[in-house]
Amino acid sequence: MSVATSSKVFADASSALRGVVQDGQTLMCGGFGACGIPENLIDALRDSGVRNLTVVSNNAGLDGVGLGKLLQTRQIRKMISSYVGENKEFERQYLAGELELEFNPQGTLAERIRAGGAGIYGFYTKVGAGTLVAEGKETRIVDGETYVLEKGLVADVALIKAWKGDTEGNLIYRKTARNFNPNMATAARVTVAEVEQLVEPGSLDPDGIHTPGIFVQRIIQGASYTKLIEKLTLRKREERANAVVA
Amino acid sequence: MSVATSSKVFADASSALRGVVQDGQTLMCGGFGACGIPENLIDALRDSGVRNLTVVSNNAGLDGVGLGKLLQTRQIRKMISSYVGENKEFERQYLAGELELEFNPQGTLAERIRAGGAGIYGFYTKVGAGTLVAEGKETRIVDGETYVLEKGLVADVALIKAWKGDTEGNLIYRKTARNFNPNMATAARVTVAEVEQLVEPGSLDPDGIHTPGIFVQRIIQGASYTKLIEKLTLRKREERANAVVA
Amino acid sequence: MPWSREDLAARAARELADGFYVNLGIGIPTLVANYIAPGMKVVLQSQNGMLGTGPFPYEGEEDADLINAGKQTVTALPMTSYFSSADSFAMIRGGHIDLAILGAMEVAENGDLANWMIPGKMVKGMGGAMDLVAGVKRVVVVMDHTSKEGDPKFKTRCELPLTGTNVVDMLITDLAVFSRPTRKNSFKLVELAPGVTAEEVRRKTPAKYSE
Amino acid sequence: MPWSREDLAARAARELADGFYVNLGIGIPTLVANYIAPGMKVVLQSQNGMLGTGPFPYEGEEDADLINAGKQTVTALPMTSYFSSADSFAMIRGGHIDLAILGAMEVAENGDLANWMIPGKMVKGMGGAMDLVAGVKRVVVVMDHTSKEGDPKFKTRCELPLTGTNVVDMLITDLAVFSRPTRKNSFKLVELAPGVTAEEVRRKTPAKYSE
Repeated sequence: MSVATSSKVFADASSALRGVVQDGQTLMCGGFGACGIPENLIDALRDSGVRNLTVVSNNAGLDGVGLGKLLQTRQIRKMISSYVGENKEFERQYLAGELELEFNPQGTLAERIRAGGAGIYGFYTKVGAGTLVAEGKETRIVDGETYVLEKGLVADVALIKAWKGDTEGNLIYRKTARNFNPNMATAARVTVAEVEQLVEPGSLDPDGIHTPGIFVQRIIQGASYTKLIEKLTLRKREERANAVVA
Repeated sequence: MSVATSSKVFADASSALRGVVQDGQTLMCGGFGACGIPENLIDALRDSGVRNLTVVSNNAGLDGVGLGKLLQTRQIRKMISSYVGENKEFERQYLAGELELEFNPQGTLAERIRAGGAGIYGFYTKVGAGTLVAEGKETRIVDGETYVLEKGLVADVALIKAWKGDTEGNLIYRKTARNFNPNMATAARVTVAEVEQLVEPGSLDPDGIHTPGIFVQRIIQGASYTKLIEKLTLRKREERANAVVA
Repeated sequence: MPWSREDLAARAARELADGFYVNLGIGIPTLVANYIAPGMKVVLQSQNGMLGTGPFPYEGEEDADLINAGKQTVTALPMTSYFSSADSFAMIRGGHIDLAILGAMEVAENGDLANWMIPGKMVKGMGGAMDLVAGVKRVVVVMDHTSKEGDPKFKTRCELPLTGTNVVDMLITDLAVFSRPTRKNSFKLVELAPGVTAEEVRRKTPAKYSE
Repeated sequence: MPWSREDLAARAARELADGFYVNLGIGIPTLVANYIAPGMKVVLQSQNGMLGTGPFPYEGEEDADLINAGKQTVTALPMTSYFSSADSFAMIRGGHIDLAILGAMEVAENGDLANWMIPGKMVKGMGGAMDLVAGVKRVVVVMDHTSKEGDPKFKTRCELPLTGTNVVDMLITDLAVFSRPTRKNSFKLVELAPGVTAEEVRRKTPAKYSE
C-alpha cells in the first residue's frame, strides 16, 4: 500500500508518537482488560521514556502486559479507571502511595469521555448517587431522584486500537475489542490509532465505519499482535449449549 | 422469510401501531427532511386517527409528504423541531395559533434525544448561550464560557426507518437516511421500526449493526417506498468534479 | 438444608421471563445462564459492549477479541451485536435492560447495596456495578445469608461503602428469598430453602422485613 | 466594484487550508466548494450525518438516501463515512471541525451573529446554525455589506435575535474583509474589494473596527 497519499500514516509506533507525547500529559488508552489494547503504541510509549503521565483507561493492564508495562517503568503518576484488580505491581505502588488513583463507575467513565469529545461540559446521572463517587460533586434532586453532575473528560493524546483503518483515519473495530476505543478517539487533542490492517480509502463500508477519520490524526499498521487472553474459558464438547436459546 | 420465530415482527404498519399509539402521546419520528422518514408508519399513524400528538422530529415534512400528512389531518398539537421551513400548511396553522412549536438547535435536539435514551437527566452545552434558546433555562459560567442546561427528551413511541433489519430488531441504516433514527430508537417506551429488507438473524454484520435489537419492540417490512427527493441537484456532465479533492 | 450455589443460580433463573434482556454479574450470577428454561428466550448483555452473549467457546474456537465483562472468552449468536462502552452504558443507564442479577457483600433493609469495596483492603474498583444498579429496571441480588464468620449480610444499614441506594428488588440467599413489589415497599420473606425455618432466618437477619 | 457572489465564495475559499475539515452553510458558502485550490485536500462535513461530501450527482445517479444539510442530492467519496445526528453534532460541538463558512443577516462588532430569525416573519428555525457557531473552531461569515434597502448589516449590536455571541472570527462582505486573531480582539479591516475605498466602508459600517 502507498503511504505517500496521506500525511496521517506513519511508519511505526515510535514515529507516530514522536512530537506528540511528553512528560506530564493526560493520555487515554483504549481497551477492556487485555482486549482491544493498543499493544504497539504502549510499547512505543514505554520506549519514549515520557514520565509523570495521567492515564485514563478502564483497567491498568496486567503485570507486564499492556499498561502494566508502564507501571513497571514508573511512567504513570495517576490512573483514572473503573477496575484495576488484575495487577500486583499496581497494588504495590498504590499501597506505597506512589500512584494516584481515581475510580469512576465504568459507564460514567465512558460517558465522561464521550462528553469530553462532544463538547459537553457535564451531565447529570443517577449513577453513584449516595455513594463515595458522589462525594465532593454537585447533586440535584428531581422528582425524588438524586443526580450527580459528572464532567466531560479530555486528554492530550489518545492511543487507540482498531481492526481495520484506512489512510484517511476511518476505523472499524472488531467484536468486543471496540469497547472504549471509539469514545476515546473523540476526546483527545491528538489521537493515534494502530490497526491490524491498513487499507486504502474506499475499502471500508462507509455505513460501517465506527470512527470517522476526522478523529484520527495519526495512524499506523501495528507490527504484530499478541492479543493475550486473560481468562480462557472453554465449554466441554459434550456440554449442552444452552446459555442462550437463540 | 419466517415470521413465527419472533414476536417483534408485525405484518404491516397498521398492526404494528395497534395498541401502541393513542391520543395525546409524545412521538418521535426519524428523518431529515424527506430523507429516512418512516413512510409506511406515518401513513398508518394518520389512518389510526390518533390526535393531539406532540411530535419530536427535526422537520415537519412537506405539504402532503411525511409529517405534512398529519398536519393536514390536524392530528399534531405540538412540534419539537429545529427547522420547519418547507411546509405551508405548517406555517398557516402556526400563524393561526393552532399549532404549538418548540425550536431546538439541531444538535441540541439530537443530544437531548440521546440523553433521554441514555438515562441522562440533562447536560451542559455552549450551544444557544446568550440566545432565545437559553431563555428560561439554567446556565452556568465556567472559565468564562456560558453553558446552558438542556434536558433529556423521551417519548411514548418512536417511529423509525432503517434500511435492513432482522427479526430480532437489529437495524442498519443507509447513508444519510440514518440521521435521527438511531438516536430516537433509544428514547421511546415503544420503538416501532420499518425496514426495506427484513432478514433473518445472522444476516447482518454484528460489527455493523447501528441499532441493537434491544431498542426495537416492533418491526415491519415497509410495503413500498416513495423516497421523495426534496431538492434534486445535479452536476452537468462537463462540469469539473472539484468539490473535493480526495 | 441451605441452597447450594447451583440452587441459587436456578432460583435466580426463575426471575427471568421470555424476551428479557439481562445482565449477569460475575460469580454465581454467571451460572444463571445454565438454568434458563428450555424454550425461553433470554438475551444476555455484556457491559463491555455486546448484546446476545453466547456460551463459552469450544477449545480452539476462542477469540481474544470476544470476551464478556468478566473477561472470559465467549461466543456470538446470530442475534449478536457489538457497540462501544459509551453505547453499552447508555443502554444500561437508560433503563433498557430488564433485569440484572448481581452478587453482594451486604444488602440493607431499605434496598441499599454494597458489593464493591472493603475499607482497608485493596480496592479493585466498582467496574460497571454502580451503573447497573442505577440503570437496570429490576435488580436481583444473590448472596450467602451470612459471611464465612457467620455475620449477617442482610442488615439494617450497610456498613460497607455503597454501590447504590435503594436499588435491590429481590434478595436470594442460601436460606431464603426476600422480595418487594416496588422500591417504595419494604422487603417480604417470600420463600425458604428446604428445611430452613422462618425462625432461623429471623435469627440471622438484622434487617427488618415482613413475613 | 463590489465583489460578486462568486468573488465572495472565492475569497472565502482562501481561508481553507490543506487537511481542513469544513462545514459550509447554505447559499454562497455552498459555492466555496467550487474554489478549493487544486491539490488542496479539504473534507466537507454535512451535519445531517456525513463526512466527505462529494459533488452533486450526474443525472440518473442521484440517491434519495444521500443528501447534504441543504437537502440537496450529493455523492460520496472514497473517504466518506456516515453517522447519526447525535454523532454528527458531537463532532461539531466537540470542536473537531476546523472551519465553518456561514451566511448572516447581521454581525456585530463584538462578534455576535444573527442569521436565523426575523421577528414578525415566519420563523423557519435555526437548524444546525447555533451548534455550528458554538462548536466549530473558526467561523467565517459571508454576507452583503448592506441590505437591499441599503441598511448596514455589520453593526454596533445585532438587533435581530442572536445565533451566537462572540462567535465570528472573520467577516467577508461584498465590500471588504474584517478579521481578528482571537475572539478577545476586535475586528480589523484587512482587505477591500477592488475600487472600494476605506472611506466608503467606514460610511456604511456602524460597527467599530480598526484599519
